[in-house]
Amino acid sequence: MKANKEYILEMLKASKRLDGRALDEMRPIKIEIGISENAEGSARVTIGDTVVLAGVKMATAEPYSDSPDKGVMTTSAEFMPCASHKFEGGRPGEVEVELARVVDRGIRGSECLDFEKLCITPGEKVWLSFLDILVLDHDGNLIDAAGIAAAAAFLDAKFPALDSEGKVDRSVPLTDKKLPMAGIPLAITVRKINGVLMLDTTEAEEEAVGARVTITTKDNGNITSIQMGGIGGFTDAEISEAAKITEKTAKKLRDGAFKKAF
Amino acid sequence: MKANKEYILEMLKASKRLDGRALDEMRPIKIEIGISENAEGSARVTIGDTVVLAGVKMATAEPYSDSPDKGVMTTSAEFMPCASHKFEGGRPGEVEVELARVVDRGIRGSECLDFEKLCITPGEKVWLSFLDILVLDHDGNLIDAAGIAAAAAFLDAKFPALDSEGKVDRSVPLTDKKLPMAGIPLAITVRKINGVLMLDTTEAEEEAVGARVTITTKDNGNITSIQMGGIGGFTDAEISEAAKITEKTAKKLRDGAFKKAF
Amino acid sequence: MKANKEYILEMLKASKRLDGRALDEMRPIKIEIGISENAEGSARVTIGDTVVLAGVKMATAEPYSDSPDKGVMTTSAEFMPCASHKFEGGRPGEVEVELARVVDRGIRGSECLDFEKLCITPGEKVWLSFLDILVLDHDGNLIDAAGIAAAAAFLDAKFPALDSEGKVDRSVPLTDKKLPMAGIPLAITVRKINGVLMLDTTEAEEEAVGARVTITTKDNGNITSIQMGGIGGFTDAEISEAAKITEKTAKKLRDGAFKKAF
Amino acid sequence: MSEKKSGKRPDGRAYNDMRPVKMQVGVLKHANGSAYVEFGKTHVYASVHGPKKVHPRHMEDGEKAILRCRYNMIPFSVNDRKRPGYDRRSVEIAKVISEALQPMVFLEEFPKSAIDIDLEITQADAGTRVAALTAASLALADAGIPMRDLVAAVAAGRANGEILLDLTKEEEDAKDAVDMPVAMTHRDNKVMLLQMDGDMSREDLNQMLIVAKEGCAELAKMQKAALREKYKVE
Amino acid sequence: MSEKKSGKRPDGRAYNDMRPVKMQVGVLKHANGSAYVEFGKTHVYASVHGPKKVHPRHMEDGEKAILRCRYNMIPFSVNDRKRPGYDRRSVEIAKVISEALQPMVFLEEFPKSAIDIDLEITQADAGTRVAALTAASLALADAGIPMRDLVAAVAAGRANGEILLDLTKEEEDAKDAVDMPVAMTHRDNKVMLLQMDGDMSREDLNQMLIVAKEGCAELAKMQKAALREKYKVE
Amino acid sequence: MSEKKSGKRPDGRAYNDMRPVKMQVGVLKHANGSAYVEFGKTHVYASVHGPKKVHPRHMEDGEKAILRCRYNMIPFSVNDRKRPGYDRRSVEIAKVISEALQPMVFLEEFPKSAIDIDLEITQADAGTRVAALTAASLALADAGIPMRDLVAAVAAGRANGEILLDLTKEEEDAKDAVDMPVAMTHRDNKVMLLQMDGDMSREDLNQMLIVAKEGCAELAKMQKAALREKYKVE
Repeated sequence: MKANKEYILEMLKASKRLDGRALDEMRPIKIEIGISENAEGSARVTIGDTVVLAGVKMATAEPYSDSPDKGVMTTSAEFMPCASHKFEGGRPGEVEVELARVVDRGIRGSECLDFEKLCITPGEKVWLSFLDILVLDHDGNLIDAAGIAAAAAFLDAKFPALDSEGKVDRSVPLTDKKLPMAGIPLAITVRKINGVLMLDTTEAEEEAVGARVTITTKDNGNITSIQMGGIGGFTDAEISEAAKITEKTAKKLRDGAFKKAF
Repeated sequence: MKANKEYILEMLKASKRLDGRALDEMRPIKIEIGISENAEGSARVTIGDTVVLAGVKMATAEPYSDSPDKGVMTTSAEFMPCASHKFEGGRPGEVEVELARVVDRGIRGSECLDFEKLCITPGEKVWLSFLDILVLDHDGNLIDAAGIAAAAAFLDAKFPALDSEGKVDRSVPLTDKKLPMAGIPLAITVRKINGVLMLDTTEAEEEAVGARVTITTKDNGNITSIQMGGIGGFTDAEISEAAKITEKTAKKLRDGAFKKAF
Repeated sequence: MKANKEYILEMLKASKRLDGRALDEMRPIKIEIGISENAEGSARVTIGDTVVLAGVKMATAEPYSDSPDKGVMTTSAEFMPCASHKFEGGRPGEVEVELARVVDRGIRGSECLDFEKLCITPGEKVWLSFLDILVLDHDGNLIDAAGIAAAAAFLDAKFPALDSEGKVDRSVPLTDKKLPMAGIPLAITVRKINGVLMLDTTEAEEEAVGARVTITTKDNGNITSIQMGGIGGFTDAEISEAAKITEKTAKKLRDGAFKKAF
Repeated sequence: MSEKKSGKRPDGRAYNDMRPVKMQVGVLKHANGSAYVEFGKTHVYASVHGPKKVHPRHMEDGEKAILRCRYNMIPFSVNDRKRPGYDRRSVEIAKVISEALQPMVFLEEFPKSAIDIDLEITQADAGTRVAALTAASLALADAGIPMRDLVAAVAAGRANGEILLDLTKEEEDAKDAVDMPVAMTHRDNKVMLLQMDGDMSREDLNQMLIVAKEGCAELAKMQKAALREKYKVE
Repeated sequence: MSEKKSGKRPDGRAYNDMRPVKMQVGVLKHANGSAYVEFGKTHVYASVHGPKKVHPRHMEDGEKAILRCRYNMIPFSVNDRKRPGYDRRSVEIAKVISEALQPMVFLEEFPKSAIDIDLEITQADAGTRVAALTAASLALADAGIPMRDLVAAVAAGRANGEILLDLTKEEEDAKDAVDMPVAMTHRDNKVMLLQMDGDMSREDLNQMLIVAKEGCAELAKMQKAALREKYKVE
Repeated sequence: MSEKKSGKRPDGRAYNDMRPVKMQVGVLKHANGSAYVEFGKTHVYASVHGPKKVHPRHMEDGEKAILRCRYNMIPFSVNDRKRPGYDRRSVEIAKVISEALQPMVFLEEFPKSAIDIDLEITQADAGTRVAALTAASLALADAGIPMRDLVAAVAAGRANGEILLDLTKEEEDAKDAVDMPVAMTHRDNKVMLLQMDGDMSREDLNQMLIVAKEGCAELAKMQKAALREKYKVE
């Protein structure tokens, strides 16, 4: 690993990457939707050798007392033991929690998912949507893969039927009604390794450590969430630069991989 | 332990056991019922130096929505630290979980406990029965001891009184009404060590490892649950043979130790 | 530590303490109340270098079925990692649990807090008071510091307002109505180290081990809780002596530090 | 496999037909071995990590490797979302799968080490434990861990009075349903896993063992083919 | 024990009478030492394992054995089923029992080792912690662990204005009830455990200590007899 | 800091004013280093223990110290009592604070050891994580741990169309509110922590970074003063 790390850093001085990509070039991305019959919406996202599943399940619940006319969303992330021999650093629990919270905030902040349309009876009953993210294979850039999978699962999702008593009826198929997801919030991560900004790092590149900043943008280019992490700092100019790169990259994904999948 | 293990295996080649028993011979079994004043039903079962307690407690609860007219049963098993210096293998939690689930399935599958008679008001209130199994001393053959104790505790159990509001009333004695337990489901375990099938193994014999198969039969001889475990395999002929042995042994127990206790 | 310990024991033979105090002399005590704007009542208690916070929060809840006209109290204690490099002995969880339970029982037994006045609608709704104790800096004598802080926090506490639906209304300030706390239950601990009884031990003195007995008295001098702990025993005469000392010390505190704070 | 009767099961299968089976080896890049298996709508990923150091140390065995197994249904694998975390059914299934596989592996060649098997049910429609065990066997082989034999596993059962192979969830819902997961070794049909819930005669047991043996033999062929598929190119 | 007054308690006992006490040593085969104790309807099994290696290692003390205690009420020991698992009352009781016993044992003879005491309350009717401590003391002796002295324990208390020995649950329910568990050493009546809940004067405290001392002395005789009983045959 | 506009915020502050700040170093006696910081009604204790041995051992790093952080809101720090124990928000905040501080410390000077930072929020009114990080930086310095630089942290944000420094909870409740915690190094204004929630343009981001930089510079001066205050007498 050590040797590998030093070699990666050496190459980066010349703006080169092990797999020959440009610094702002993503690996091939595949978005498969509807991969689980038992989910209301689901997606499998492959970026290089990174594989992430996301699924949306719906249930009914009481609304929170401070937002009686809004539905509820809850997000979990789990690293499968199969995904990797080790993890990014820190205790594994921490990494999963951060991953879930960054994806969650990106969607929530974007207001793409219309929580008011997830209300059934104000003050009494609302839709509760569970977003579950599962990392099956970890070759770097998990946040972006998870964010793409989450957005795709929500775009794929349809409401289940309610029976005469207003309970979710699992004995009939899902309805044709799509979840109220307007737009595609996308989290894109820029890493800075040895003074160089780059996109879509592999696990080996992330081993070489460095700081990262993840910026979620929505369709109009506005920023809906930022998360810095990793070891190291950015200048404010680098942050501004990262904001430009992530907006551009998200737009490319919306026009490319997402168009293809939907 | 090693020496002991090899000695046991050596003897088994000649169909002999350390304590002189025949291969299909159980150690002396004692069933004591009503051992706890605070339980609705209870039993202490002693097989050789193995001691297991079982107790049944009743409470009221809402029925599950998919079986509104049926009571509910839940089973736990705990190994007391006093029971042994170590356990069968695997993490202790696993062994307890398997023990509880095998006993639970044996009773449930037998339909000896009539869940419909545990209904109080359909869709609203049913009896919830807690079966707790506690291993006090572990000298082998825990599943059989636990299963016998569980059956005896249910046969011993009486309903508690309900007050005018329909709540369990602990200020008066139990009623005279027995729990609806028709028949005696019994789990009997056959172990295969070094190619030999045997009953009621001691801890030392179980140390010599080998596969086991536990078969629960009800009064008419039908099988209501099977669980294989341990390390090793059976031929299908051996499985058939085990089914015969366990049916016969269960019958003997019903006519012997159970007759004596009740 | 060893050297320190032996030196402390040596001095105690001559009834002397490291910091020059008399055996029955407390370190300077400071009680600050109202230290948290978000608590209904709060206090910071400093005894020498020991610092403990206590806070009271109120919520509404259903009463227990066996006391439909009484409010409910629940007490937690937590050792902040900042408080010490290590703890009194035993697993840390144990020490926290004992601390919380001793303080809780002292208040409960004293009947200073009038639980019947914490009833809102009999059988339906009562006040639930959370007492939280936090050890910020541990230089010995935690039980006394915690007990003083708890009493002060309750004496400081005011009811929050209820809205028209009977829910706690956090959008308005607390009411002027004080919690029904009549009197000051105080837990005072006597330690016996090398045959000598002493008050208000420092962490270094407690390192020298020995038995302790904590006696809670209320304003009229009656005992409302006793807890022995630590390593060692007392004669019954020593227990009687400890009861006298603790009553006297509690009285002094009521007339001194508490008068000053309120 | 014996001749098929006319299929009269809801999905048109004969009594001794498997659902459509799919097996793929080496599907995950960061495991030492992996496999993906479908039994109809039941989907499983299996992966193997190890032999590797044991954490925590005191679980280490000085004479052989320990084989540990996790069985997990992902939250959206079932109709009502399954909460992540500890559940007793999964603990029990992991235990019986682990015990079924231990005699297959030359554990004594790797003292003081651990072999971890992770089984992720991504979609569940009955038969998850047998699909998982079939996949685990493939993943161990893919990891290059020396094995005495492979196991194949399938459920036999009964629904509406018929002895059947590889029940679906729909069939398991019959009033008289019996479900009997069985695992057998490739070479000599040794039963390595056997569980049953329901109410049946000894005659039923013997019939189901026959049907299960046929099913396992068929699966064994597919397992070998899946392994060849992976290794033919490399 | 002093002369008994005419018994006027619900069960006919005098103020300073114990409930019927039963003590048996060596009741469990797989513990190093064990005892079974009844105080009326309160039933306890105590067992001792050790001295043995410490897990986890970092709890080890290089200069003496650590003595650890578990106190557990089994689910059907009480009227409303007790959920298994962590509960704060049990943690506290285990702590005070452990502290009462530590000075009894020559812990310094077993550095780096652990002595584990397991206390299982199989039926509860007041006085569980004192019955448990009395049983624990016997189990330690049965395990052959060198001890400075034994302890006996009993609750003194007050109900309906009377100072009483060994209260039942019924008596504990009196409006003015005070419950004071006390443990004392056999030889010199050193108080090793003392707890109290209620509201009482210092005079009450002194009275209760006298009653408790008598009770402990009586129990000490029974403990010695129970140990002799076990060892007379062997 | 640039010239203040007329204060038109609810508490009379200008857009780029901090709330009243209080900093005190060395407030806890049993920590290796400690600090107490107030940003208005947000109060934080920070303490540092270490470098010290690592428990559990397998987390040890042979080449450098590990820096661990706990962030905890005490139960009565907020309006509705917060249950003690694990919560995901705290886990995430501890992680980002820890990552912001790691590059500050010469961790490589203390291989195989741990530096533990404990952050206790005793009263919360927005900006808890930045107040905590500012305090943590002081506590590390107070503990005498060799550092490359210190960090100061403050939130920039937007409420009711205005870019603001150091929002209160009241301001955070605005419909268009954006909250952006930022940490910067003293010497070269390197951004070490950056988070954001809301909906804003890239222009807003740049504006907020400018405001945050001013705030951090002001806080840096106060941090230096607080450290001098502690060490001038000693």
